[in-house]
Amino acid sequence: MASRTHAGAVPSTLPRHQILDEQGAIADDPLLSPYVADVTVEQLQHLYRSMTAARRVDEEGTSLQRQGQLVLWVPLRGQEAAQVGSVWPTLPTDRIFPSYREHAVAFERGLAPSDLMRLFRGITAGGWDPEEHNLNLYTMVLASQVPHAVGYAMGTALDRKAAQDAGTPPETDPEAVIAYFGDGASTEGEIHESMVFAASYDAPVLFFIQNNQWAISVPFATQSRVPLATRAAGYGFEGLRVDGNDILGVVAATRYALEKIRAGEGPVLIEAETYRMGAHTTADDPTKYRERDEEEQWGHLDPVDRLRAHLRDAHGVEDEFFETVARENDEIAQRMRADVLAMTPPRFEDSFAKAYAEQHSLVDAERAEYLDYQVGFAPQDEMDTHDTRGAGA
Amino acid sequence: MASRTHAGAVPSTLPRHQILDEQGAIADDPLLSPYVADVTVEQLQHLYRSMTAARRVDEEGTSLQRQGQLVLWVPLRGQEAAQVGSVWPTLPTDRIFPSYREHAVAFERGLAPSDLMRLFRGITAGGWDPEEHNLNLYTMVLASQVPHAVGYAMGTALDRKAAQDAGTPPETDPEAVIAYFGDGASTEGEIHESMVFAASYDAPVLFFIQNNQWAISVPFATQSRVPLATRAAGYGFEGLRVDGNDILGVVAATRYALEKIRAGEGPVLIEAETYRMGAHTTADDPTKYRERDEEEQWGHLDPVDRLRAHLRDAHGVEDEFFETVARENDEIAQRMRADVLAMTPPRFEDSFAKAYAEQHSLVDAERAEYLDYQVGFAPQDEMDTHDTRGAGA
Amino acid sequence: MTQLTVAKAINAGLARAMEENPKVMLMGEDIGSLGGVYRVTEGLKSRFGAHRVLDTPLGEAGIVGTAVGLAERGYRPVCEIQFDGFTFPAFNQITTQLAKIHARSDGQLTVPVTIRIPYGGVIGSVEHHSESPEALFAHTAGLRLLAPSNAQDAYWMSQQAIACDDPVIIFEPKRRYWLKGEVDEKTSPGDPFKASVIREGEEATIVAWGPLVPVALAAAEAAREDGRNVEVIDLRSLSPIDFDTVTASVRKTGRLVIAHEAPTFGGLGGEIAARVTERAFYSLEAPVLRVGAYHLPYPPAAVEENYVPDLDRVLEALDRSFAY
Amino acid sequence: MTQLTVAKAINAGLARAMEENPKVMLMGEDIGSLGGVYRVTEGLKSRFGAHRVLDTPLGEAGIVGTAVGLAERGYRPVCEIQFDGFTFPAFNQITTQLAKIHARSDGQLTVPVTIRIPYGGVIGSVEHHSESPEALFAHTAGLRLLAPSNAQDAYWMSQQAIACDDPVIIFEPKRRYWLKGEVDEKTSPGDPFKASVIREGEEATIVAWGPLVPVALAAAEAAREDGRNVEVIDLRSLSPIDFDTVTASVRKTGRLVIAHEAPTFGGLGGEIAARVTERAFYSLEAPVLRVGAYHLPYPPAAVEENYVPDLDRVLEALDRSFAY
Ligand SMILES: Cc1ncc(C[n+]2csc(CCOP(=O)(O)OP(=O)(O)O)c2C)c(N)n1
Ligand SMILES: Cc1ncc(C[n+]2csc(CCOP(=O)(O)OP(=O)(O)O)c2C)c(N)n1
Ligand SMILES: [Mg+2]
Ligand SMILES: [Mg+2]
Repeated sequence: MASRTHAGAVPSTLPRHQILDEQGAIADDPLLSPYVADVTVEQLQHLYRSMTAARRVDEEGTSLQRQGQLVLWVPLRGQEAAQVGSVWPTLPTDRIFPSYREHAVAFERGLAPSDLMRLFRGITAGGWDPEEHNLNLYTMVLASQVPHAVGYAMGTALDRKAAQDAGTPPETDPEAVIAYFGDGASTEGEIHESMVFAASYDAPVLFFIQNNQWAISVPFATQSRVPLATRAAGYGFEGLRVDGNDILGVVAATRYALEKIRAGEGPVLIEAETYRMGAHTTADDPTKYRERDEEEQWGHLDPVDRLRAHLRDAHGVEDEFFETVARENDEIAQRMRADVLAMTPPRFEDSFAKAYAEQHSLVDAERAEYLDYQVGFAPQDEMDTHDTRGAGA
Repeated sequence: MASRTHAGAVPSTLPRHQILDEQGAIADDPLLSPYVADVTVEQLQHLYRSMTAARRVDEEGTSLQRQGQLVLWVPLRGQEAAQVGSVWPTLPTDRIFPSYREHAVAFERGLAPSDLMRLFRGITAGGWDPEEHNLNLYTMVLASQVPHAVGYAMGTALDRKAAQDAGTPPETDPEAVIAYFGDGASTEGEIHESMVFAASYDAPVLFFIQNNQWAISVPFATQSRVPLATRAAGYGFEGLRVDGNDILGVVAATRYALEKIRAGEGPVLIEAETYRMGAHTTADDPTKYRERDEEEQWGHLDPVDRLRAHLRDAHGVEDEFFETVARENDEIAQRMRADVLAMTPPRFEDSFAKAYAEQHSLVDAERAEYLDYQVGFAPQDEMDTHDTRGAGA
Repeated sequence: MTQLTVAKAINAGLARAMEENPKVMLMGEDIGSLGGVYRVTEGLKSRFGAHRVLDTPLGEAGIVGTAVGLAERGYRPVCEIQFDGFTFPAFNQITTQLAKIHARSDGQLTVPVTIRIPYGGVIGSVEHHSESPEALFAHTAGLRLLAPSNAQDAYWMSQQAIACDDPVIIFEPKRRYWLKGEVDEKTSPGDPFKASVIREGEEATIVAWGPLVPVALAAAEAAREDGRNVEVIDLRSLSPIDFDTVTASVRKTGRLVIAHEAPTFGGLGGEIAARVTERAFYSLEAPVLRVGAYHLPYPPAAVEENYVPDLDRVLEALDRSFAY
Repeated sequence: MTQLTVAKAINAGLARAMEENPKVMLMGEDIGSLGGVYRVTEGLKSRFGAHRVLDTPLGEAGIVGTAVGLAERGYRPVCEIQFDGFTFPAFNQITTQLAKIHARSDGQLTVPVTIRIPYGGVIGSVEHHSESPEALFAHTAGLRLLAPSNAQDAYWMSQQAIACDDPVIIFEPKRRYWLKGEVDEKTSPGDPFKASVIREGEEATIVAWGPLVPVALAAAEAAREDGRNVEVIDLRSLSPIDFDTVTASVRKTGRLVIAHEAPTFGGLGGEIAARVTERAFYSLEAPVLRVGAYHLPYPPAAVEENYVPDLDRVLEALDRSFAY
């Protein structure tokens, strides 16, 4: 029923921005090129490092999961430019609200790869202190983090107003907030309410959509007839459509958006067109729903290959650099693996302290019951003989 | 905080359609005028009748509520052109999903005014058989009826496909569906999901928004920076912005939209810009939140006055016609009043038969308990002495 | 001491919280210029400014969802849901986000959001304006639920909810908004999560909350005329529930009737009955009896008084209890 | 008679319903080409076509909301919610619309929508993938709730839910999807809203449903080794609940333990305990005991087995019951 051709479709007139073309050559983009004119080769090398480190850690995540060391892993391969390019231009004071695949975003914010793995090892639903890197936790219920980002952004604006009212000199770089979500999540009603609220309150928030063409097995065409960036105009703010595998295009679009946002012009939406090269998660099998052909086609648009070509061709960066980076990345992955293997599960009784911030009579009572009950089971082994897990699953 | 000027706003470029101008003269609209070229003076008179009858019944509703004969009334004054103009072009086979203020829509579909009043008399949450006039029930949870409309429309398309597959000759006028909602409801997430689904499945549905400028006390500017018709482009379908107090403009826009929809081109959105001249409901006091000035300004744009002027000036319709209509409307209102006063409350015990379509053990048990319990209370009067209602409220 | 209606007491409580803490802010539909459809927030926008009293766009998920973000930023948002029946568009944000963020973050994030829900029936209104959905929130860990029944609690619980670092939902008994009562603005009445024995008795206990507390008191009065001495407990907090107070009472009286406006089936009465029976099994002279609404959607106004428990149904349950 | 897993039995049940009635259609995220993340709908899209097996856009409110409209048009949509924890975006449509339309229309509209929710924990997954929200739906009149625990029920209940003119939510025990069992495709097993005594006993009764039924049976087995003869009831229907069967059993055994995966507080166990205590007060040798999860958000996979009731906790409750 959800046909890909729609007789009544009104096509989008939004341009698609690109700065680094498929071969890694610079393509001029009148609006956005100025925003990356100052990017140095060292910075490009940094971006390359970040993208490839994320890719390497991602591979290690899949392998750890296969070995039973993680309960699940969510591959990001293919989306490195979209992620690194959008977070690199942020300031430490900006708050980031990821979805659940933004590993490269997290690492670029300074999170240690192993911190991220706690969640996927099944020992916490969080894993890091959101304040430390101004990086919120992953959120599994699609779209739910987006109104939080808008509210947080409203709060920064309120703080700014309070400071102004108090006569404090204005910050030079007002805070911005980024909300990440995917093409599938864009359909959730909470995304819409988020956009309405953001527009209404001029919230300093960037809606950053990674359109990786798939929501598990469902192709983008099921979610929308037109690029998602087109939606922004319906709320009266700007939407940009950018080649998401083009690191410079993403950096430029993000800088352009953040500039507007910091200037108090309210929300902006960026849709980065990219591709999920791997499985949705380690529990997924893409051969069930998509063609090898399509994967190969997108393989030619790989964001890492493209940046490598650009570094080589335009800046004469030599093999040695790439080899060194590969070695460093292996080390990062090995360290992460070692850290993961060393992680110990939490004690269940600690859960009782986490549900509420303040004392709670029922939780206290149940904690006491649990501890009492546990006393009946020492040693641990005895418990396991009664365990029914796996009987059915 | 929700300021009405937004530094970063991207204005809408959508034109505003109008055919009957503020003085009741014909203004040419290149796109839409052809759609009302064939409207006869008799038809205009019919439209006038419908609009004024609805207005008259509306007044009676307020008065009945004041006299304690209704639990609530929801005035429609000001929105007669938007309502009558959008439903008049429909076919009996089209299914209508109203919100809760669409009284003129309901009457034009053939519903007796008193049928509508059952709900407001507090004796049912429905009041009529949705199949009889292909008119769904009022829905109090804002926006909730809109996905139903989309699903129903998907169903008509599925039926059409099944008929085709079975070799049945195609209908000449494929069914269309209209979903009514307001400017306030447009913010609800379910509206967004409805639009995504409709676009994805090419559902033959018209989203008809009456933007009456207010959601209770909240002005339209809080919901959106731009006209709501602008949203349609973000889903890849057409959105039209029309003067909602211009009966011909609304008829033309609706005909245009229904033509596309019947042709299988999927959803269309119409935003009719109108004004709620009265209170939100009989429980509301608009003086708390809006200026007399604004009400007066919109008073000059009154849809009934405008059509009356047009009928007089362009078609030489004389006073006698208007006087006759006024008399007839009084009769309609009187009949409605009499019918309302004659309505008897339901028996509570009948509620037990309505919760489920099929036999239900708990409902059966509770019904029996209730009847048993009631046996202890004859006569009725004795019960009332223990009644605490009104103690607080 | 001041005489205030429940609505005015909430208003005063909110105002005081806003005065004392600049991070407290109000959000909701029509709460600003209009002062809310029940006028509970009347005057607060002009007093504290449009940046602290937000007339939001019309989306409940947006209201609660942005409140979560504001709370993470250090604010203490108080969201009004206009009517009980319109809480459900925000159900995902409340259940999967607001309730779980503290646990998800291993305690690193707190989200002190207060949600005010005018709730309950017998107000002669239309569909979705008379619901009692408290059980749908009590089951979810991470939330706290308060149900003031009088002006004093309304005044203080509003402030205590805001001051609490956990999310708190306040079920405001809308049919009692105009009930007047004494408010002691000086002395905080202590723990809001404790039940209160508001009438002592020896022969049976009635537990009620919110709008049914006056009904429970009236039933105890009526029972006294029949020579029965009935204790009444205003439960006050629906999550956590103060089982100690209820159990102690039942150990004394041996009989318990629980009355709530929500349908009996799956309502909080079951939880209370089960737990009290477990804790006071040998003290019970009769099974715990519940008086709630029927397993039907809230009916039209014309017949709502047959649906919601009233004095007679509570008395009838007492009689049944005494018959054991 | 065929041996099928629970997942395959549902698949076969859906297929048969689709064969027998062209108005039956499936809707959900990833249910088409992928066959659902649990492969429950595998092969149905290629067999019945994309117009009858809809890979929908990613919005749960949209899925249930359009299903309501399709039902009003005469279809019988079966919606899959991908995981228990993602039901909540559709909560408004389920609670205020789907459940109430029949009553709202004074019986003129029927909305035979089936919602399939793979539910429950102990699958070693991440947050929101292991919830047991049945109590959040049971409280709402207008809905029916089924919880198959085995392949035979999975096969038949799918079809019975679809055939029912009321909305039905099926809680599918996802950790038992690969549990094999006999399916009799010939004879319909009768009323799906009746509980089933799956093991007879005289000294105590255990009531369980869905994923905990095998645990309850194992507990009865273990108790037998201690010389205790325990009856086990598979509740099967969570709304309505077959109190007659449970009460009759308790009248016989005098002791009842209820086990469910959902948190105890506010869970369905309270409803059952309260009602059975009311109906079998003089038969009870001990208070009805409940074994559920704690009042905490579902914890990380590493410790989930301490959270969800297991054999030991059921046995411990039996012991406590016998100790009275
Ligand atoms: C509310 C909700 N519904 C369903 C799911 C199950 N689910 C997890 S990921 C996913 C697809 C998401 O697609 P998209 O938003 O494009 O992000 P991507 O996975 O492609 O990064 C689905 C359906 C969920 N997590 N939350
Ligand atoms: C989900 C939901 N939230 C809140 C309300 C309370 N409410 C009833 S009408 C209304 C304003 C609606 O405004 P709009 O959609 O513009 O329609 P109008 O009343 O102007 O016709 C509100 C907030 C509701 N009925 N449903
Ligand atoms: Mg995607
Ligand atoms: Mg309006």
